[in-house]
Amino acid sequence: MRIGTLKLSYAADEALFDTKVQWICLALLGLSLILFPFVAGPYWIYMACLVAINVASATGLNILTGYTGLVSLGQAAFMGVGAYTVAVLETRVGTPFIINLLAAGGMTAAVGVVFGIPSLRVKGLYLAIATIAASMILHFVFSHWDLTGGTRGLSMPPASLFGLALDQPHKLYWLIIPVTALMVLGAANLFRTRIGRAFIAIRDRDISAEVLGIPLLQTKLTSFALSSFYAGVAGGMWAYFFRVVTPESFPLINSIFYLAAIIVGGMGTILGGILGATFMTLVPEVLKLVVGWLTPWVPDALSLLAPIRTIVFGALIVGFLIFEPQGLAEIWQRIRRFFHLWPFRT
Amino acid sequence: MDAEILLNINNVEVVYNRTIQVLRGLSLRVPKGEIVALLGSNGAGKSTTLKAVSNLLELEDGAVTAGQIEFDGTDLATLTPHGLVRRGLFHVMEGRRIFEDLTVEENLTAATFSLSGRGLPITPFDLVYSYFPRLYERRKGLAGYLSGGEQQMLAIGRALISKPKLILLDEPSLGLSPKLVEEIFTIIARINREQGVSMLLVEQNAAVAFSVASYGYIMEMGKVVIDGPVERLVKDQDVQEFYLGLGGGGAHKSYRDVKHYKRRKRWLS
Amino acid sequence: MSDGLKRSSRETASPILKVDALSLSFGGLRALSGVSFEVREGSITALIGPNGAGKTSMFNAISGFYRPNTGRIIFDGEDISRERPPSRAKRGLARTFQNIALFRGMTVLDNIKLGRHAHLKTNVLDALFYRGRAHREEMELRAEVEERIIDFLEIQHIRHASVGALPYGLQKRVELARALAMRPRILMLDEPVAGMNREETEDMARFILDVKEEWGITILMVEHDMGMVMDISDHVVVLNFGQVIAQGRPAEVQNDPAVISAYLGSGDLAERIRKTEAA
Amino acid sequence: MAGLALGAVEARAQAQDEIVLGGSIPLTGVFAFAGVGIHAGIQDYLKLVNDEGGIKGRKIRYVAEDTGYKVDASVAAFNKITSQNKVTLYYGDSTGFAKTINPELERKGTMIMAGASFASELNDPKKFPLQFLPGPDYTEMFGILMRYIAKEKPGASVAFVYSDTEFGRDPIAPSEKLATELGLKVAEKIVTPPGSVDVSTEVLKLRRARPDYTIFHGYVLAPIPEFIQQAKQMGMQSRFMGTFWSMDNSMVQQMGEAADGFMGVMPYRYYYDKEGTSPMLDKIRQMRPEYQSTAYMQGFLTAMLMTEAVKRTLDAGKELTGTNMKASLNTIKDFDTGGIVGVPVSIPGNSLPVGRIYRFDAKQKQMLPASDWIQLGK
Amino acid sequence: MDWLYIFEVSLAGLGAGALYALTGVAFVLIYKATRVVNLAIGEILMLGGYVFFGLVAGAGLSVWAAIPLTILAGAGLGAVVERALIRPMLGESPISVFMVTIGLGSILAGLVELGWGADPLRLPEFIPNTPIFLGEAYVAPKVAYGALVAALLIAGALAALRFSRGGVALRATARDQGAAYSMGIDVGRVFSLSWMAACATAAGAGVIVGAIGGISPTMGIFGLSVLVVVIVGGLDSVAGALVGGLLIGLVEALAGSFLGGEYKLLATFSLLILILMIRPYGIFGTHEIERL
Repeated sequence: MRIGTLKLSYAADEALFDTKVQWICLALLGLSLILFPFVAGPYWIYMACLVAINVASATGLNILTGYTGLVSLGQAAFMGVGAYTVAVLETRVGTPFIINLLAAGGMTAAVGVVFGIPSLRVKGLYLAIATIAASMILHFVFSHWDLTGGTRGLSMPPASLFGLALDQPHKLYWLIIPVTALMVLGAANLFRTRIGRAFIAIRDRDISAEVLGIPLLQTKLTSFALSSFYAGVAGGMWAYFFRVVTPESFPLINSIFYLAAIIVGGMGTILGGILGATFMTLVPEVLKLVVGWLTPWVPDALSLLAPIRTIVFGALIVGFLIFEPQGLAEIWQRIRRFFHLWPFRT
Repeated sequence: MDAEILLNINNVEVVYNRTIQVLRGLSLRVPKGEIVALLGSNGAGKSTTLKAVSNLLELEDGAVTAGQIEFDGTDLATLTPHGLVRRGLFHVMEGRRIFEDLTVEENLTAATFSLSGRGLPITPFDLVYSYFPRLYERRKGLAGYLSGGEQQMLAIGRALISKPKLILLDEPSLGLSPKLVEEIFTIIARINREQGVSMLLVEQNAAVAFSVASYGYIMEMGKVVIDGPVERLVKDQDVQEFYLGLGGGGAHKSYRDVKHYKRRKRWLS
Repeated sequence: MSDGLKRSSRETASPILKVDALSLSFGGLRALSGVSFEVREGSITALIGPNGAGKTSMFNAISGFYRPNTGRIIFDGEDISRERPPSRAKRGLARTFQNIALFRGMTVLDNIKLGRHAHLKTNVLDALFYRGRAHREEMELRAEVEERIIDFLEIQHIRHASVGALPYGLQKRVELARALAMRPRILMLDEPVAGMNREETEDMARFILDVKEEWGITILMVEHDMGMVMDISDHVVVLNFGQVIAQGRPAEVQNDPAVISAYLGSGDLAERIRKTEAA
Repeated sequence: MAGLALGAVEARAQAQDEIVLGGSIPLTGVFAFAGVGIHAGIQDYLKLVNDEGGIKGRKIRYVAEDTGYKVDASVAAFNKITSQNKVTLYYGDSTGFAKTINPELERKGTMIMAGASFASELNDPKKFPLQFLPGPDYTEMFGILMRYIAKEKPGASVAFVYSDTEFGRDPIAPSEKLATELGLKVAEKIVTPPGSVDVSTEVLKLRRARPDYTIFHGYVLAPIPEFIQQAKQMGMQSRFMGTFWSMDNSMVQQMGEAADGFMGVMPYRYYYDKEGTSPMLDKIRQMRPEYQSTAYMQGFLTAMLMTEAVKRTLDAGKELTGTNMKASLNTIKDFDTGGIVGVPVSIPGNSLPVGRIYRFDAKQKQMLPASDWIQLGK
Repeated sequence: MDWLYIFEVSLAGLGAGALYALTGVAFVLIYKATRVVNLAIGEILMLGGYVFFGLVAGAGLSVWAAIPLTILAGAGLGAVVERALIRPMLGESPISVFMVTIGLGSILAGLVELGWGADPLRLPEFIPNTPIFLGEAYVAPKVAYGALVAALLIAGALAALRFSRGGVALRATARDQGAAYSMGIDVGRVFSLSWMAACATAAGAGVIVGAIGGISPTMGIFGLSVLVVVIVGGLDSVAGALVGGLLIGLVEALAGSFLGGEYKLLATFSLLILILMIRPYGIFGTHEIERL
């Protein structure tokens, strides 16, 4: 049964986390994120960082696709812009990583706006295809420009904080997790204000949005810029994490991955981006483990891994779209509702 | 209404999007060989009634939630939209809905699918052309380039192809000049008489509808409010008032006089 | 207020909206030809006519979706024919849609808040951090929406509900609420009571009257419910085949032969069909 | 979830004296054919070593991850494997990977690395102090081919056909220079996108250049056979040549008609090569009765050279650091590979500059030697 | 300027373009009837190549028996996909359906890799390989015969759409589903048949494409070029697919030979962006007016 839901001020009613229980959960989550690196093994810290980077990027794509309804298949390429920006700044200029990350976001936002311009003329599928074109063109630039190191790409030194090199996942963890948390919080805030509402309005019915005084192009480009900013920062973190940036690091399939992540997680909910990115990042790892267990019995089990991963990836997209179009976030809500009523109704 | 009943709509309710109720217990009948007019203001549910009959509601996220519709003795709920057409129930939809990028002839060809599975031969389109000679002249042209009146003719012509028992006609006069309306309704009457086809005619133009129909229903808010043979309806003074609200009379309560109620409540969820 | 008084005030008030010889066609099909009429400040003006007469096209032209081929739209003395919908909205032109254009993915509250979009100033950076201006603006907006609009339209109980799940009548009311949040000078209602039963229609009629009288907002509406139109409008414009065939006070329009024939069809025509038939 | 945690624990409970050979192996993707062979070769050699008690009693454990032949996946695998194991030896799968991981390798300083790449740039002990190539680099391969050409037909014109990848572009610039030195003419350079299917336009370009020899580089199989076939149909007389990765017997056989006369450079002996004594080849044939690819030989030899470096380091009583192992590796002189390479080998710098020209014989369906073993720099 | 060379390159480009066009027609067929943008078309084409390979190399059938079987298998796949994946998505947003096809593509690519491995394979030779010369210009025989077959099939598809009763049903359904139902057209069957026809065509195209360049699990990338083709031509226009296919083939060939192979994709996708900006609905596509 839900308790403590009576609210007496507008501020309380507009808060992101509005019940005591939610605050407790949030505190627990925060605490466990802080304690995590002290108890988990290196592999888990490694995975946590990877998940966080993907959460940041998926949240960005969710702003654009889930909330604004503009489908993009360019998120990975945009991450590439951010990663290269960080790599170039780190190797050639040597600016501190916070500046580099912000620059990565800014640069990517600018690129995103340029490739968002077709949204002036086209939407829906056509836009999705335009973003495919954008990622092809970006890939070409990455692999043929001297500044980006051509097909070889760039490798870069680790980020450093007060002279300490953040060269291991358990050190980078303290950079990646807070940045991602901030970004997710920012996205959640966004949808409490006019900007976020305008995005949703455009998604739901762009014509009536116009009647309400929402300029379509400007708002769509804002969404593109924001989403790309997120991709850029995520790409920057990616660069610090892998310290190698190559054109092949950001293929089209990764863009599909992020789109799949928000579909599986739940389009247009902040929680969806988090759950989806986490789930989709962990599934291949779980598969790897399963295949590892099979190795003694199935010859060449390892070589089956890639095709199985590809199949499962496709099947997850198809399965969620057909059977659970609202995604994991909806499943989560269902569980929550169940416990709100529990034990009075089961 | 002693003739054999071809279409029997019984207490039907229709809801769109699971929220908006449009039909609220509508009943009507179409006897064999006759034209029945269904009149009513906009939003009364006339088009919805026709779509419910031809099973096309689903395409617009609508559903029959109660009641029963029988055509020629069969419960319609068991039939697919195209299966229904192939049993001789043809719906000429509002706005004509011709295939604009097909030629006139191809539009008629499309309608021949209504003959599938009925053991009826696909005959040349002579019958259609005999009613609408203008279509013959333009048979090779794209239907999209036809004038509004010609498009309406084509829409009715497609119905003729299907050798129907019952045609549902949705606002054939819509957007047409009086002269064209006259022409088309004259032909509608001829088709009814010569081919023995029954028709359920939805119209806003009551006078024109009454000129060809034998029986009329007037609906408002999703149900029938008045019905009767046309001769009687025409003479009925209430008819105009009731469904157009023109010339307020009787115990009419003005909307201006509705009372205000105000409540105040301060908690937020 | 007596009838006489009201009439004189209506005639002295200046037109807030003027449609001047407007023509509009789509690929050769004429939707409007040379339509002119005026909406006086503080009035309720109704636009009526049979299906396909061009009423919704007229609305779309006024709100800026369609660009007229010829003619002008003058709002508050300025020609706005070339403006995009958002800038028209900023000037105080609000509208609702025939088939309800609410944002189904949002709550009632957020839908209403959207009405104020153009008047708020929060930028992206404020929004991400939700501090300072963003927070202040949101709280002020919330207070206004709650205390003026939600109370007025009596939709407190559904403020957190998702719009998609609401019954039709309430959705219509929420759409009205959203339009009011725009602080409009003129409110265009496209079939505000279509599909409503008598009771819901009564509620809506009262809201419309209150909006005019208490909020001082001019109203232009398209409506088919003649009962309501005739009861609450100050001025009625009748369209048929994209042309104005009559306009005036409800009582005048009601008895205009052209209007009766447009709605009922001409008796002559029916007569002729019958004759050909008999022959 | 419990299983996942178990995996992590397992990784930390690694035996202290074990030596770990990590690998970013392309078991899937466009390079899978090679990866599978390499994987088996490494495993087989380590099995031989471990069966004999390991190196000074220390077993060698092989930890590999599939990369799909993608640089970022290779890097991810590297990060993952090295963060969970104390890795001493590493096998990398591509030129891109070898180049990009180098700074990290130097920073760590705990391992030496070799791999599937024979990139020329890697053959520089100053820039890549902890890596080596278990064969000649690509430029050296081109060199061996062009020396052969210069001898057979002085002043001949040559065309380079290569893929638009790090792998493909690697030897082109230095080889152009070398061609001039050798008095050969580079008639045309054709870049194709990797994995391209329809090469009709490229063939037209090739025909216009009318080269006496065409060297393909940066491919595994496609689109070489299509190239050759169309070129032959057009009546071109060019001789077609390839570098290591397109020289495997089964690959060449797949070229069908186009295979006849296809030539290339190969640093190892083929599985079926019975010439002379070759104890290691015998062991391989014993373990695996069916044909093993040249990629297998590459993996096998890499593991052999790596363990040799470890052995020599331990023998010298030194710690297993990258620098120490690399120094031990460079002490390898006239080393007998048990017949994997036809002559005793030395690793003076980063590569093993030896190779031989083979030509495909359509009747025997085998690659047959067309030259003697050529040792560069000797 | 070497005109002969340009001519030869253009011919080669047009030959490749004919295959783009053929696959594009398959794409358009599905889009026209069901409004589904089928991004899995490249993978279906790939599967066609593999099925053919399996029948010939695996089951030992003769080439001429394998081709019709492959096409049949394509039709079967189309029927299954339509019924199992597309029908349940009726009424969902086009983007969701589009993503379903992406998922399908991934599944098919995985299955092929699982079955036949990741290595590229070569199809058995069955196209005559006597060189063809148009005047002095050489055309690769495989490309020439492939283009010829593609041309015949496209002509057949155009004729069927234009003149057959089924073609009328398909075009009617494409124009207005509701109205098609009211004509007695079994819209579900039209959907199903169009998927079958399209997948059969794609599978057939896969055999030709595979015969020219070999088959591999990454062959689905062909679908991306086809996507460009149909966007340029107009998603719902068969004629557009034809013109778009030839145009893209030509652009790729010219870009490839005068700029270098790495510029092929760049050229086509830049063209795509350009077309989207100036003619968003393609050269021949229908511009749909949005209703309020």
